[in-house]
Amino acid sequence: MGETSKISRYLYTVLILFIIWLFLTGSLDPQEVTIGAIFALIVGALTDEVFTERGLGNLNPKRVLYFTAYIPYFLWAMIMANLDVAYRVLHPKRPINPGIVECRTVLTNNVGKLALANSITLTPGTITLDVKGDRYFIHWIDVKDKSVEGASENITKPFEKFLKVIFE
Amino acid sequence: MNPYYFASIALILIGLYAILAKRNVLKMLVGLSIMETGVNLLLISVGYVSGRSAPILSEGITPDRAVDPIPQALVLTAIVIGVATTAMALSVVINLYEKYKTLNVEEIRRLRG
Amino acid sequence: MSQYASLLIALPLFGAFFIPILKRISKSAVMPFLVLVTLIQTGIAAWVFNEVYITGKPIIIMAGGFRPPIGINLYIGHFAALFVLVIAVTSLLMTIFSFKAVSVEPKDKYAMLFLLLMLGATGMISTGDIFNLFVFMEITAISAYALIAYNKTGEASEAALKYIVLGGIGSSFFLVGVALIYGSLGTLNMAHIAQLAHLVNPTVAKAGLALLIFGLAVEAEQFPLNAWAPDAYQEAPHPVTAMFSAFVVKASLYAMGRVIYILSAVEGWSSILRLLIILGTLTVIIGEMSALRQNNVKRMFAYSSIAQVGLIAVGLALGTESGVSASVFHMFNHAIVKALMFLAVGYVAVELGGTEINKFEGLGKRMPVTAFAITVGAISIIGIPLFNIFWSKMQLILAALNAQYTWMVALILGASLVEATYYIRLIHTIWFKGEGEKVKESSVLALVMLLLVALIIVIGIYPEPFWNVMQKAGSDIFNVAQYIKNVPLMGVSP
Amino acid sequence: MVKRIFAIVFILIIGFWMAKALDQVPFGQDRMLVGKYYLEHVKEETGAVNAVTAVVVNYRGFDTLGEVTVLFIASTGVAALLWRKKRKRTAKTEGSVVLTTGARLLLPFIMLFGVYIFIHGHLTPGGGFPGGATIATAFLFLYLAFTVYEVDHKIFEPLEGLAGVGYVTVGLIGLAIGGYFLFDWIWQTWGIGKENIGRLLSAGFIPIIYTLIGIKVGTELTGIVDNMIKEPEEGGQ
Amino acid sequence: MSIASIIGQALVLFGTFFYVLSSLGLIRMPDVYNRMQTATKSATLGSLGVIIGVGIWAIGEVGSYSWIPKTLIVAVFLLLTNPIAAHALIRAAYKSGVPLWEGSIVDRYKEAESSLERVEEIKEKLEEPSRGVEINE
Amino acid sequence: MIEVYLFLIAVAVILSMYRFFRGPTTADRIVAVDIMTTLTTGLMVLFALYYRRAIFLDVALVYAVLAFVGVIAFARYMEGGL
Amino acid sequence: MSDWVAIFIAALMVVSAIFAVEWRDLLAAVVGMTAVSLFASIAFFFLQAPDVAMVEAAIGAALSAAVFIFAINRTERYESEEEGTGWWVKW
Repeated sequence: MGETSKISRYLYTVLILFIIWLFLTGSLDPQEVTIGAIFALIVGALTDEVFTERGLGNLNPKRVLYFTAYIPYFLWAMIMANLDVAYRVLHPKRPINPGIVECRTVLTNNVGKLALANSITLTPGTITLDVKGDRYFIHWIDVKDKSVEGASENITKPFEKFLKVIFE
Repeated sequence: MNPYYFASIALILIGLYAILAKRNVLKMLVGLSIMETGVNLLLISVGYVSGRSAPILSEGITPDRAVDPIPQALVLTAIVIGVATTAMALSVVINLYEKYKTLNVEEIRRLRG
Repeated sequence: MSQYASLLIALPLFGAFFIPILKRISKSAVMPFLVLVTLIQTGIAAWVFNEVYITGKPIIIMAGGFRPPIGINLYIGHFAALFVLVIAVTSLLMTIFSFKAVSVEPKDKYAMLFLLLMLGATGMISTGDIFNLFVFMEITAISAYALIAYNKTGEASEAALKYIVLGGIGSSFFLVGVALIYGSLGTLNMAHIAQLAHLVNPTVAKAGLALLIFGLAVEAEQFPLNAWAPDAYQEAPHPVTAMFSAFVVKASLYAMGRVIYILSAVEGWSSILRLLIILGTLTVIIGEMSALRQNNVKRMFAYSSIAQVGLIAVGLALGTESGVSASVFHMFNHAIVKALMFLAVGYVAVELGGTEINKFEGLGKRMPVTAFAITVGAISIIGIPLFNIFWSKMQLILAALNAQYTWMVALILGASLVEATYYIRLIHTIWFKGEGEKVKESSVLALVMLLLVALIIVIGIYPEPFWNVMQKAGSDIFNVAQYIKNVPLMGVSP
Repeated sequence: MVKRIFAIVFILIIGFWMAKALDQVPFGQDRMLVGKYYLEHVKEETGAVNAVTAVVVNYRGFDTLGEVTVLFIASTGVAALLWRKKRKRTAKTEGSVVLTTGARLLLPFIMLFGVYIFIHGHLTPGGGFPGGATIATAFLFLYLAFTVYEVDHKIFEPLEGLAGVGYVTVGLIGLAIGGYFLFDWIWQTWGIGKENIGRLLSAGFIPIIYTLIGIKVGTELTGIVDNMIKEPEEGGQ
Repeated sequence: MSIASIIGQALVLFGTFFYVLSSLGLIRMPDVYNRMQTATKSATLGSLGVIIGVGIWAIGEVGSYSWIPKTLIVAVFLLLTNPIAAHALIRAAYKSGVPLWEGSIVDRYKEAESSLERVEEIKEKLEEPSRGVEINE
Repeated sequence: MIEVYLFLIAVAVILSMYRFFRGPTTADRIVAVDIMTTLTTGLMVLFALYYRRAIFLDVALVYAVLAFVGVIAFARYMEGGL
Repeated sequence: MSDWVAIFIAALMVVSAIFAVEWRDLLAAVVGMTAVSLFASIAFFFLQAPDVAMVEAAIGAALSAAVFIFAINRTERYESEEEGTGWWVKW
């Protein structure tokens, strides 16, 4: 962490934007690529201040590797979550037991917190209500454990082991 | 009666009703907004030709397989004009509220004397 | 060369867009810049006027180089050339007045809105495309909303809100009318519509035309939709009031006339004319009756203005060429007189702090030039011979008699009588009541007022050359066949 | 209640009347007259694939100029009406860390989408207005996420004016080169891009004008948002 | 009917099924928090299915690979934004005072909030004198 | 086959409309609108394929972006963050 | 099929418009307006006007609603009308 050089951040932003542009246009026509590069440079100059804190450091191979591994894991969790939802919605008795619980996280990075919050929201029975420092307040549709440690064990731990490597 | 025509006339009339019968200024502006949507829908449905595609002549669409581009261009203009009117109206309403502390039209009339 | 007339549109736009940049350089340069832009605009307008009246041919501006039914054209014929000049001159005078009359911040925004109001009216008068008319109408209307509420008082906001709501209804109806006409003809160019008007389904055309008139009636202050006008006139900054009365209303009236006459080939067209006559008559009656009761002079003038506008609408709806010409003459005269009167009243309000009638007591001794200007304007509006409005009222009466609307003579005379009542009351208050110390009048404004007074009297004494011009302008609206011939239509036909 | 019944009766009359007229304009029929001409000649005359864009920018350029002006008036008018000596934002609740971080992450993407929309106006749906609106949305998002955020007026207002001046100037260059206001000099006089219709660098001045419109609309809408969101301070009347 | 079409259609069907499920959840759940729970997840997964499914289906149907990148962008964007929107909404609902369902068993957030408020009150009291000094300067 | 998907989406829209009309609090209505925007994005992508024109995908993209910011605006107003 | 779609969209649009006009909570009214805009956008999409659908989405769904919300934020949220809402919204 800490201060990364401005050039590194700028290059990282431009790179990401350029990739997004390629996806948007979906073609490799030299005209599109040229214009895309130009606009990526301009937009990058306008937004690199807010976009990233670490710059090219994000492209560390280990992080990329973990990120690639994280995607299928996450998708799997999501599908499980939806089956869980299907069960609760379609069950005639509506087996819910909701409440708001508190969790702790070891993540300190803001992007990491965002990723964790999004992951929590999309996975079984939980939705992030608020984040304050390292305290996550989570609306849980089926409260299994009211204590902070127990809830953390259930909700945040599974993701943290990936996110810690990716974002810390 | 075609459903789109029906919807656009209905939207125009609902908006008009809100403007004429409601007393709250913001509600009147919501009505105005709805009315504009109705008018835009009417224009677009006037320009539609059954079974034809959007007037963007790529991907093998020839001129005789495209709908009329003019109403679309007109509506593009009309929508932007509508939002400009709305923004103006709302800033006027904000000023009005600062002066009279109410949004009810009749109250305002009464307060003015 | 004639394409350079498009500077009439480009210049105010350029000026308005340039002001934010100018403001960064020097804030005090904004108002002089406004004068400069309106001055150049007046020059261009004078050149256009000269060009049109010497060659006798209208200038057709083709935007983007596409010929009319394909591209939008601006049609600066005899009428448009005349009124563009009126607009530019009035704006120039009102810019000078703005130095004194506008003190509320932010002035740079005021300058932009002022220029765009002028642009909108110019565009409305010169456009040859029915949707483009809508766009320019909205430019006028939205800048008018902002200018009315510009003083940020409660009453001003309320007046603006009224106008916005009515204007919103009006513009929606106008668009529905455009949709109907487009739906049955497939074109938006006015000349092209006129050319194809005999093909259109009469039900659709009548409904469309009625909706178009309804939409324009908001701006043109016709009866059911003119509730905003008195409030707005009273609360707007003084130069803006004068601009409203002088040309914004006139532009909408012209648009109304144009829209009506291009569809004159439609079956059952005269029923629409009758509708407009009824509306106009009601406008006159309501306007005059309300003016009688007012204690605020600016509001009184506003109602008087509404009444005159009603007369103009009646003249337009007579359906004869002389009626239209008389209307145009009345428009022109009324523009001059009302510009003068609102200028004078606004000046009084700036110096003495209000426009209630008791502020006018002893005005003849306190501000003699201004009082003289108001008096001349009032006498002129009543229709006393040797002043300009006499001739236009005369022509209106003649036209009405020609068109076999005898009762309209009674309407016009009755209106004049009512006007005489309240204007003479005002004149009496000014000259024979009250005392007060003398106020130093600004020499520039006095000069402007005297200029307008001189114009009124010149027209009153030598109406002939002006009447010739007006007849050309009137036939420009009335004679649709000529209009179609003048526009170089491309051969797109069903 | 009387007012309400009166309103309903009035509305029903208007509705009946409109419906009667619309009955004569059957839905879904081919009634194109000028539209057909546009569709048939759009490629050779303007180089744009998207006929709507060509109509908006080339054939009916005056409308678009007017439309830009209307938005400019709205932005100016809102600024004039809500002008006070001292104004600031008075938000009570700070956005949560999720929202602020999300705003940081999404901002460049949203802006890039806006750019993509307006630069491809002649090929795909979109153009200056949605593109500009998307860019304005990016700033709106910042305003929503951060309670102290404020755009830099010293840059934004002149930029807005500059884009407008640019648009008029492009039109005036057309007047000087081709003899008509808003003449498409790049396409019709210089003939740039004639060989690659359907690719990015074609369609004459449409991309240029749409870029200008996009910047202008973006800054104007942002200005409206900025003026609406800030409240006057106590005693700042 | 190529394989890509079949896979794509299956994905679309899967997605639309979750769409229905999400709206069912929207109706059946007792309070706004639980509704959001069920609706957001299923809608996000559903649109992921539908959108990527369309991208794959297009390979078979239209024969063009250029759909894939664009659909991917839309899908990723939805995947990124939907949870943020849901989070913002649920926070807004809580802060604007929408009550929890009476069957809810625990509300840690309220406890935390109230303790936080107390801390802030104390802080304000401590800060007040110093603030007065600032104004005097 | 497209009819089946269309029917399913229509059912989903009707169900969320029910919540939209009925919803006891405004928060419910906003949630319903949020879900409907997601459904609409899916619908637009689906019909882009039905019309066999990739250009319609752009509409869905812009729609997703803007509806998201609209929902955020509602949310931020409700929690008093404007 | 397209007939059914048209009827469906038209009905939803009209119903949302009625509700938007009749709700006393102005925030809900704005939500209703957004919904009208949303369905109008879908209607434009089906009427083969992608440009218009895009602009309607941009203006109607986000900016118009946002501007209305700012106005509500600076004025007041609830309409104080003495007459109750119509029977057709009071379930």
